Amino acid sequence: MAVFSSLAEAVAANIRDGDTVAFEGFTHLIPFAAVHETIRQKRRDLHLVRMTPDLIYDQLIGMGCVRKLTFSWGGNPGVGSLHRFRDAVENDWPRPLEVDEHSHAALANAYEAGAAGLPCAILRGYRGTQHGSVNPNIKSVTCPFTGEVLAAVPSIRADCAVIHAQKADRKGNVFLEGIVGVQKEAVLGAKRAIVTVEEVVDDLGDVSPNACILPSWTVSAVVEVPGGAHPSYAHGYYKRDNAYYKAWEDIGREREVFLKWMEEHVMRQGPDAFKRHAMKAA
Amino acid sequence: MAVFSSLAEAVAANIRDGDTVAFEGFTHLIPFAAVHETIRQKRRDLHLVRMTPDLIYDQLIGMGCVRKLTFSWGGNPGVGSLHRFRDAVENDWPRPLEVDEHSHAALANAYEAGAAGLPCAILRGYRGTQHGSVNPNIKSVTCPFTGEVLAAVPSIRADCAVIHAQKADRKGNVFLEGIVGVQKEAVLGAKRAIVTVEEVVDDLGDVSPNACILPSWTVSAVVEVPGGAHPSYAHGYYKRDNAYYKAWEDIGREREVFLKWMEEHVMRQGPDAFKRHAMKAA
Amino acid sequence: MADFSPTEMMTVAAARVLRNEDVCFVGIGMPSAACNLARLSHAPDITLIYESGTIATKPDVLPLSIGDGELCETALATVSVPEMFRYWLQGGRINRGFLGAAQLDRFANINTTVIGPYGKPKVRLPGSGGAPEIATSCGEIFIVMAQSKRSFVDKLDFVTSLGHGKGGDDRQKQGVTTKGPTLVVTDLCIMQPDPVTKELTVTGLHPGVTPEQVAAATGWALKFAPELTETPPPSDAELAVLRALHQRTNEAHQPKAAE
Amino acid sequence: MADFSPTEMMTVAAARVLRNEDVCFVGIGMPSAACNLARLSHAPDITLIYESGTIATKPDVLPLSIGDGELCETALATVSVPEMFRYWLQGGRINRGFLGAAQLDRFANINTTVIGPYGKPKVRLPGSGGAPEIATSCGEIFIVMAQSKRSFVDKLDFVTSLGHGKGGDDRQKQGVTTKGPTLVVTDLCIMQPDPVTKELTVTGLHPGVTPEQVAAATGWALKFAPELTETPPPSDAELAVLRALHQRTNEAHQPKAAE
Repeated sequence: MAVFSSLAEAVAANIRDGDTVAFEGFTHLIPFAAVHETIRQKRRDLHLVRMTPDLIYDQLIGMGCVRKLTFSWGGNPGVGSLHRFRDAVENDWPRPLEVDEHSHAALANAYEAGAAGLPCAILRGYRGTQHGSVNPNIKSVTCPFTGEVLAAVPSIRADCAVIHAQKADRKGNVFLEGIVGVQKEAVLGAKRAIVTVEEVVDDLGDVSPNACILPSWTVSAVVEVPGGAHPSYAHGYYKRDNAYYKAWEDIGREREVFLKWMEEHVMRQGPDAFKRHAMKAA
Repeated sequence: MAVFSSLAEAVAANIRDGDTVAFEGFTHLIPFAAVHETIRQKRRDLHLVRMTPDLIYDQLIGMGCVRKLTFSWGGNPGVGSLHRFRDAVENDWPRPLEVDEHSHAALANAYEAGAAGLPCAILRGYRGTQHGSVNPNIKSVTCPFTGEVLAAVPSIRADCAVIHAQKADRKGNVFLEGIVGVQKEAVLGAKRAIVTVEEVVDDLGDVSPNACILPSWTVSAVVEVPGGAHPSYAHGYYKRDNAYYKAWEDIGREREVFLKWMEEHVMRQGPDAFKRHAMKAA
Repeated sequence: MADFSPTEMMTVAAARVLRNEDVCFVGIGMPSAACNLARLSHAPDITLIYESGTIATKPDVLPLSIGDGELCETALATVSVPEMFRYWLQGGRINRGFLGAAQLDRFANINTTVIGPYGKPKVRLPGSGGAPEIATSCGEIFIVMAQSKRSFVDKLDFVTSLGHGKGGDDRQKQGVTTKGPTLVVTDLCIMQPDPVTKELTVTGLHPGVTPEQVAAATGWALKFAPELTETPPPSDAELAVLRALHQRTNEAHQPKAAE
Repeated sequence: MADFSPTEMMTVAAARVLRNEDVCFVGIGMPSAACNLARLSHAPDITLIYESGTIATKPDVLPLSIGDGELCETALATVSVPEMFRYWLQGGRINRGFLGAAQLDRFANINTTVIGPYGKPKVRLPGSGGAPEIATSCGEIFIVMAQSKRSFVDKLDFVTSLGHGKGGDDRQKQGVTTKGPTLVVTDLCIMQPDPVTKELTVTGLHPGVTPEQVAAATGWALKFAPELTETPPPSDAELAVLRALHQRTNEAHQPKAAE
């Protein structure tokens, strides 16, 4: 049953050094505030999972929180590189980064299989590529009916999943809509889950019977953090801050600039810093 | 791209003797009108697939349309037996019925795998049961990472899927909501698809971005048949006619009574007979 | 205390084992009545899940089918059937499953497939539905069904769903990690598996029922615990809630006057 | 006819190959510009699908990311990412895929993973994203990318996504039944795989481009068809639509005055 708490409490209670953690959100609803709190709490040796590492993982990697990364596309979308991620892979700075690299299709299936309680996912994937030669987490199974050989990857069952959503009701039932990505799968496949939300409401209101809802008993902690997805966005609330993403190209490129920026914008801030980005569409 | 046509044309164009056909709808949105048209057109040797055969398959089996049945629960929900189904299995009347029997979990996974273009589905299923000893379509695969043995079943890729939905727009995009069952999977796994709808509208309106929608190009034919799911129901339109289901116990029990009823209520009728059941909730 | 029928006693006794914090996979018929009675009495926040995809549903009348409109209209959310069986059931999110059966054996294995040989059955039953995976994926299983020599049999004609297999640790040997049936509630008594052998053992009798009656309604030499409890009879409040539920249900399922 | 840049020529030439009835899986950047130009000009009903789950989207400005709000707000429907890759891409529902690349070889195999050795890369690129399965699951693939010796290479540092493998029927030998890359559009020319060897062959030049220029921008001994077509230059209408699209996009991605 979801507990309502502060962001600091939620991170302290649910993310531990060495954990496998999936901060998810496919472009939309990326849990920036929760990531910043994790950095402030100086978690170490994390095994991070995420289809599209995005700026949040650049920040976690650059601040030395990460031991291993499972991912399928590590860039600043539409802008360029994640320079902190590259610096870790290319130069072991600030520490070596172990890489478990997949395709989107494989990771999406791996999340799906995790939610479904399976040990692995099967897909028609990776054919004619080199991925299997560099990643022991890509194997195969043979269909017992047709003989077709399919790719197999381990399912993702994180210690903790962290997502941002539009709203929760006072019982802790969570509602999200728009580009829902792999968030439901990440939460249902994980042992624990933190959900930050734009707002807590009395009632989820007149939503579709088939809306994407995570019942309270699938979530460990719910935290109200208005604007908590900025510079990503929250459908129905505020837009993606594309200018921030473009600016990251220069912030992330040099170690010194990055560290200074993080000190100022993350280490010396709290979740309330996100409030000014919160806005509800009319 | 979906073609708008009469129900007779849609059935004639898309369901052929010997086809594998999945008329789907999990209690809700069962395509009764389309089944009645199929019976009127005297299709033969069909291989029917459906999780819960329900009265529609009792009717198709009793009228001699069916060669083989893939299913997971064949009863009149909350009432009792499907007597025509039982008569076919127990007494070969009106013809022998080949049975490919599964659990709900296996068939739900098989539909899912069909939509996903896979040859088979894997699940943690059938453990400690006798199903595998009577059905060669239940095999196993071993997870290459954990060594766990999982059940495998062939995916369902019907020649034609037939479903009923709430509405379509004038381009043929289909919307359904409520208990959506395996309808999306049945359609996306099939070569062809017929969708009957309560109404055709200019615009699907203010539906959730994550609504269950089948784009026009996934559907072969769209037919407006108001009330076409009766005695099943259409969420937002009319309720389930539970009295009809209870009455079926006596209609379906005896061959003569059944045949007389079908002659009167199906063979001598057309899709317009369903209109009187159509009703839109305020 | 009001008069009550054996079926009412069974439903009430089954409802009592459910708790407010349970997440329960509900079969249609007797399990559905028991689960909704629990929800309308001592467990108002219990999460009821039907295989039609309806999560945390709160129907005002009992559904006739597993997917009546009432279930969806009163649910927190409704998911597709593949999602229900994959993410929710197989995903291990459901801690209680409530099942019935056509035949049950001494190790609480279930048959709902055929009476007679599979290839040429005397009676073709509906089949497995969700039961085989409910029986292995839910944290534990409660079974509720009327008791008779026809239904409590020495040997199943077909094993549709696993209970405790051949007893002892056979269930674990089949690769299943959940508890399986921990309780059987009938119209006569309460049975629980022996902690070691897993053979069903009568541990309680409903008011006015004798051990002889129970034995006579069972197709094998049924074991009884040395000390038998007597099930407390349905309270006036329990009966009132259950009867009102059935009353509403019957009215709702009548043919409409307009038709 | 207005002046135009090589990039504009490339975008326009890529857009022209799309048809109104296509269902197209769109990568971000150049593919997205080409696909939306097609939609805003000659193919108004084309179905554009982005891997973020947005189906039949009609953005007014180009998304910076694969999942900008604009894509969802203007889509017919938005599905989860697992559903997108399972039901829509792997399910065989998408007939065209539009990809870019960091490196391309003569058989249109794609590298977007690393420059240098995988274990100790000189440049760590973003990785595969959706491309490996887009390349094999879509009916056919169009590639659009600027041409240079750095990007059109003799040997890929890593095979991220399959084109025609080692040429000939190698693709089928890998168990892949779709057509793969049938067209490469660069800022200099049009290439198509040889029908038999599958080696990329220049079949058309953009206005004012010489075969020597194309050869000089390619890391292998590039083949040319005996007859080369000249790509018709962008029409005024095409340029107007494309420039207006970029203009709207640039304005939309600027920092807000209020911030």
